[in-house]
Amino acid sequence: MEPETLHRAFRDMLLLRRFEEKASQLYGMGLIGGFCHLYIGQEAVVTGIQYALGPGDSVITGYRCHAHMLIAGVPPKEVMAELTGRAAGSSKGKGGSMHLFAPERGFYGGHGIVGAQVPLGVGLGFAHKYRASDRISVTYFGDGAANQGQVFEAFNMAALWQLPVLFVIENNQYAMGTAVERSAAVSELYERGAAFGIPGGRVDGMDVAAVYHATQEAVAGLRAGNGPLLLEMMTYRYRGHSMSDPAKYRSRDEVSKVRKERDAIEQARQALIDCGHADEDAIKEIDREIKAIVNEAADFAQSAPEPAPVSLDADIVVSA
Amino acid sequence: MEPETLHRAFRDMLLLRRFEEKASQLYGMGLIGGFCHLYIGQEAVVTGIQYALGPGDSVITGYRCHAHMLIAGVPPKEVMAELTGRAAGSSKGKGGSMHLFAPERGFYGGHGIVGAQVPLGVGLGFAHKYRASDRISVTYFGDGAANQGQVFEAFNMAALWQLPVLFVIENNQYAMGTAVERSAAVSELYERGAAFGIPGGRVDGMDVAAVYHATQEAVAGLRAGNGPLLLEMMTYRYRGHSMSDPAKYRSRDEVSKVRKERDAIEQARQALIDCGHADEDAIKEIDREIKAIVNEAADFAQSAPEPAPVSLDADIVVSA
Amino acid sequence: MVQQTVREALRDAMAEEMRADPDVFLMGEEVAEYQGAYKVSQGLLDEFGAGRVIDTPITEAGFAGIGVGAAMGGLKPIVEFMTFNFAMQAMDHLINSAAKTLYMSGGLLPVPVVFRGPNGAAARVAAQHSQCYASWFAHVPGWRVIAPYSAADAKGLLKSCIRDPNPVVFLENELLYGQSFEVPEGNDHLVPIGKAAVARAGSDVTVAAFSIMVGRALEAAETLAAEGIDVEVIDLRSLRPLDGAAVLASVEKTNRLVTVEEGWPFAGIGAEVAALVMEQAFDMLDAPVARVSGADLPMPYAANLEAATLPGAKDIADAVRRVCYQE
Amino acid sequence: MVQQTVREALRDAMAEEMRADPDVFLMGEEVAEYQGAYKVSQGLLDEFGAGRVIDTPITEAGFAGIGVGAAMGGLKPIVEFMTFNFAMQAMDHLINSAAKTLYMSGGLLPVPVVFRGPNGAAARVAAQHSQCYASWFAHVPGWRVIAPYSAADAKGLLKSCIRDPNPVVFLENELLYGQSFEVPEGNDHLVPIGKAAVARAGSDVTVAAFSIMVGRALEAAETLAAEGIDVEVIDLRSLRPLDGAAVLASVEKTNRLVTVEEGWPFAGIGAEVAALVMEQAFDMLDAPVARVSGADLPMPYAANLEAATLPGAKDIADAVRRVCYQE
Ligand SMILES: Cc1ncc(C[n+]2csc(CCOP(=O)(O)OP(=O)(O)O)c2C)c(N)n1
Ligand SMILES: Cc1ncc(C[n+]2csc(CCOP(=O)(O)OP(=O)(O)O)c2C)c(N)n1
Ligand SMILES: [Mg+2]
Ligand SMILES: [Mg+2]
Repeated sequence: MEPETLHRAFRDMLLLRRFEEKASQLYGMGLIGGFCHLYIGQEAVVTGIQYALGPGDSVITGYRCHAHMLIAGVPPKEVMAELTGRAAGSSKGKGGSMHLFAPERGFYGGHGIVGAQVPLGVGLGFAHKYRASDRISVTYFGDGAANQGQVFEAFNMAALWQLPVLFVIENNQYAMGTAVERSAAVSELYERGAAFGIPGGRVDGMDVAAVYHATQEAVAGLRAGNGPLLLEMMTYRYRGHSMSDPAKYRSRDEVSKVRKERDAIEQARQALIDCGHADEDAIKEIDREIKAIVNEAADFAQSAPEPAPVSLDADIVVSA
Repeated sequence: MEPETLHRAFRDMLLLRRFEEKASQLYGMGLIGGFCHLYIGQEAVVTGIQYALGPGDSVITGYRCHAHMLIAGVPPKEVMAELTGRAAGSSKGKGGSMHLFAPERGFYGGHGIVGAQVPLGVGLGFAHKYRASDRISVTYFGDGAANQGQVFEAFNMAALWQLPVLFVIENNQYAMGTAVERSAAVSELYERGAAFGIPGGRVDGMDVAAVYHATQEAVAGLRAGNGPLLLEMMTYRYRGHSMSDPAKYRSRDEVSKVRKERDAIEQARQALIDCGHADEDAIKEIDREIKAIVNEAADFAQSAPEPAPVSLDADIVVSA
Repeated sequence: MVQQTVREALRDAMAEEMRADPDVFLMGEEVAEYQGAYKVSQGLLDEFGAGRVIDTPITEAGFAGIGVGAAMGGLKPIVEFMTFNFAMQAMDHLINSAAKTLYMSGGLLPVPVVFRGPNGAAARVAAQHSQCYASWFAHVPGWRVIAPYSAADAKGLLKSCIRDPNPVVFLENELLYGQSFEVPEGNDHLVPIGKAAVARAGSDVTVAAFSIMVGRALEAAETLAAEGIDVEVIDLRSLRPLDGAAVLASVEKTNRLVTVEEGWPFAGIGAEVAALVMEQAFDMLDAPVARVSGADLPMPYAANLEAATLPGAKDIADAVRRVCYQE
Repeated sequence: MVQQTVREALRDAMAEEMRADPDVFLMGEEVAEYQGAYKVSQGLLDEFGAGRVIDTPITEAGFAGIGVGAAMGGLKPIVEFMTFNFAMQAMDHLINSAAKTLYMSGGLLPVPVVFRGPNGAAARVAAQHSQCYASWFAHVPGWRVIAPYSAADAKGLLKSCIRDPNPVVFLENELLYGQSFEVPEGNDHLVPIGKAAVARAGSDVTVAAFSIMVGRALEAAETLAAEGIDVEVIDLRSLRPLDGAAVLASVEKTNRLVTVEEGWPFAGIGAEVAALVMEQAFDMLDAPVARVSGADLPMPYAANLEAATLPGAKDIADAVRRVCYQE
């Protein structure tokens, strides 16, 4: 990875993390409600992938979607205001943490039903091919979601019709409290497309450069019309499944070992310093900037007004 | 296969075929209604498999289920009377052709929704293991059904829990009008369990001895607790998908070639004669016997009374 | 006017909209090479090619989701379910992905997909193949639910639905496919979503029905006319939005109402119409609203039991006599 | 009597029935090691072991089907859906495999499975996680549909359902899990399926509710008592079979009825109750039946919009005043 790109990646990943830390605080203060699934630990995945995409490509994922919005370029204010349920939120306060969308930036949500986004993502890929464009669809899902039947149905059709879909399993080792070995009879999830002729690979999802390069290669094949591909990103979430999960199903040691040895942001920081592209001061400056952005977003999200009561009846259907 | 077993198989397969031919006639006469899916051509599959099973084993399949009932030992009269919708039918006239059941003989139906019987069959296997018995569950489904997502979900759980389930794909090359290559991105359906560690194999489903031996071996492993297995039976249906399908999606030649070269009943007949176990007269005698049984069943099914109107409200729920 | 079957009318509606808008395409099981399990898509593969008339594997959850995703991506898919019974495997996509997304996204992401196919009982296909999903679908906000009777309405409403920017459930009836009706000529026959029609004007009693039951209601009306009872038959056509105003206007005139549906009674369309009329026109009613519906049981296969399960003109006529106190 | 939360009552019901019958087992997502996503199965893994308390992958269609198959094989599975929203992926097995099989088999193949889990809105979980499935499930014949309010009913009904030879849908409410009630002591507390309860006796107006809305109705009744309106609150508890007789008996006394549900209005439980009462007791009604329900839209996330969507005691009190002509 070019130092400039790494620098940008460090900054972006830091934004994702600080944003989530702030969301966690606001949740604790009762300003965010319902389910709230943080992305902390997985930052390298969306970052490395997004860098390999271009305008017009589409992205879709599940409920753990704050980072996908931010990396697509949606202003943190709009995302945070959605988390607090305000009219200025990206879904006007109607969707909340799990239902973030930015179709004009290629992000199609933000879906709450495990696995459901996978056929949807294949549909987005279908639309690209239908229009004879070289754009692709990136379809994210979790290790738990990888067991969902509709995922296999989607694999089959994506392969039959040679659709430009990059399937990305964010394997963070757990589906709620269930470790991947307890939910999957075989843990090599990247091999699950084989029965349909979909090539798969495993990538170190804590290494933003590895993610970026693997995705670049994948995207080139997809744009060339080689048909769907599956990448399993080996990653880890540091927090509970959602804000209400104390995560007692794993040891503190397990978590701190990953944090210490594989943390994506720390790896990027170290690499930046090692290659001489940044020093400690520059790093601190970035952190200050990011904190300011996140604080501003939080202030905005707390003070922005709730949706007007009349908006209750808006957007149920499009009036033709 | 022992000559005695082959003799029995020939007789049974002939019963299955003649029964279906008669059903076809009754359908033409308007005595059978709705959908009616004939098993003609596939006789070796259920026959070879059933011979390898024992009391207490369970069997489940889709809507193409007349043969599964007969081979389980249900009197042809009861099956035919169900097809004509009479009170003496196996489901008292309430189920019809697609919904035949004989749980006391280990046959659990007769299900109309493509693929749905697969998790049900895994549930039957679950019950065997739960009771710590060595009984197994045979779960039949079609090549079209093999694309259903719930099949993969069921594979995963059967493998995770090491359930005694024999998955049998009756690959008759078509799902309605769709040839298997048009519905499956990869046509090696027996490899579809691999992603879950389920071993699979392909068997000549037109050769009753091959089916029998492959199943015997599979059953031994299942009874020993080795976990689920998948067998793909390569077979063919001579008739349309159901009585209303003119089957224009394939050539007459294709059908007559299979009939001429691979027909299971003809192969069994020839083998019986070749090994000297039966001569043409003995064969003719069997045919006469079978025809008499089938005619009797048809007469019964035509003359048996319709369900009493009061039965409409019976069996909606079990009154506790 | 031309004489057309419902089957032809539906095919023409799709063909005309596909000619007019390259974003419209059709997908489903056996829709292309087989020309549709019930031959509704006859000729479409020939005219539009395999890129726009697409055979799918038997994977309803998957292809319904793909249809919704394609709609999110800006296309206008028509997704055929061989019958709506099989849509139960795709229910989550119909409700959670299609009907709710516009709202969840604060209006950002419309889902212009049409799900269509036969609903309810055909002939002798038993419990798993005979369910009427009208009340389930109409229960849910966020989309349109349509159930036409005549070929003209089938055509005009399907065309409107394909053009509509919202997700649509379009409930056909297999037994009507072969039935012929007068259909206006030309490409521009549209029927508005959300408007009921007076299928027969009358003054004594209102019968509100939809889909195949409109025909049964018209039959009953003929019988009753001979007895001096003048029935007004309202064809609801749209179940969501339901044209409550049309029902109320009729009841204002007749003061009596019978609802008819082939589905189960409990919390059916009839229950909704009855409750609505009670809420909004209690004082107009000269008799309690009567509901005619399918029997409250899974569809049996036997011919006589099936006939006893489904409502017919006689059941409707009996209910009309009852609300007219003419038993 | 002991003081227990609904959560504890449900756990005890399962534990007692599992102790009594070795064929009873529990399966679902996170039911074992995690002790239930909402901690309803606390302690069960410890007591009964991993052979009878079984964590599944996130594959609702698959494990619902396995549960039904195990029931066909003679076991008595309890299948937990983390919430009923996810049961939509398994809808085909609930309806086609569970509810219809006894009938299709002419009585040969009973399916004694209990599907249970939280239904309807929790707090701020938005459209895809907040649907009330009461009217959908109750629409369908072939099974029992239960929606208790109190801990005593939760326990007594769940025990009855586990023993019942039919498939059951048992709708819980997440917001009630932590609420405490008096529960009869001992192992033999059973509540019969199909019987409503009078949650509060009154003479002026009947309010028929179920699940969490019974609490809201009781609140409203207190407010109204102060105004001199004496409300009878009927807790429907069983939605299929629905205890129509209990509602009619109450309306015979009060001549006025308000129905309450948190789900959508169109073809909801309220529509059914209203239609039923009209059919069977038209002349008893001194006012049209009023329906109180959730708003007809996908659940919004924002706190103020969510509150405006769900019916509260105030909405119920307003409806009661309306049917009493006391606005
Ligand atoms: C169909 C369905 N079942 C259950 C749930 C509840 N649920 C939400 S997230 C989740 C775990 C998913 O794990 P995974 O796919 O690994 O993604 P991760 O949360 O780790 O990102 C579960 C069980 C749901 N939302 N949808
Ligand atoms: C979920 C579902 N979708 C569609 C159908 C309609 N249908 C019935 S049988 C069939 C073809 C199945 O083919 P296959 O699995 O190969 O079995 P075969 O009929 O060849 O025995 C279809 C599409 C159905 N019954 N269920
Ligand atoms: Mg995970
Ligand atoms: Mg086949």
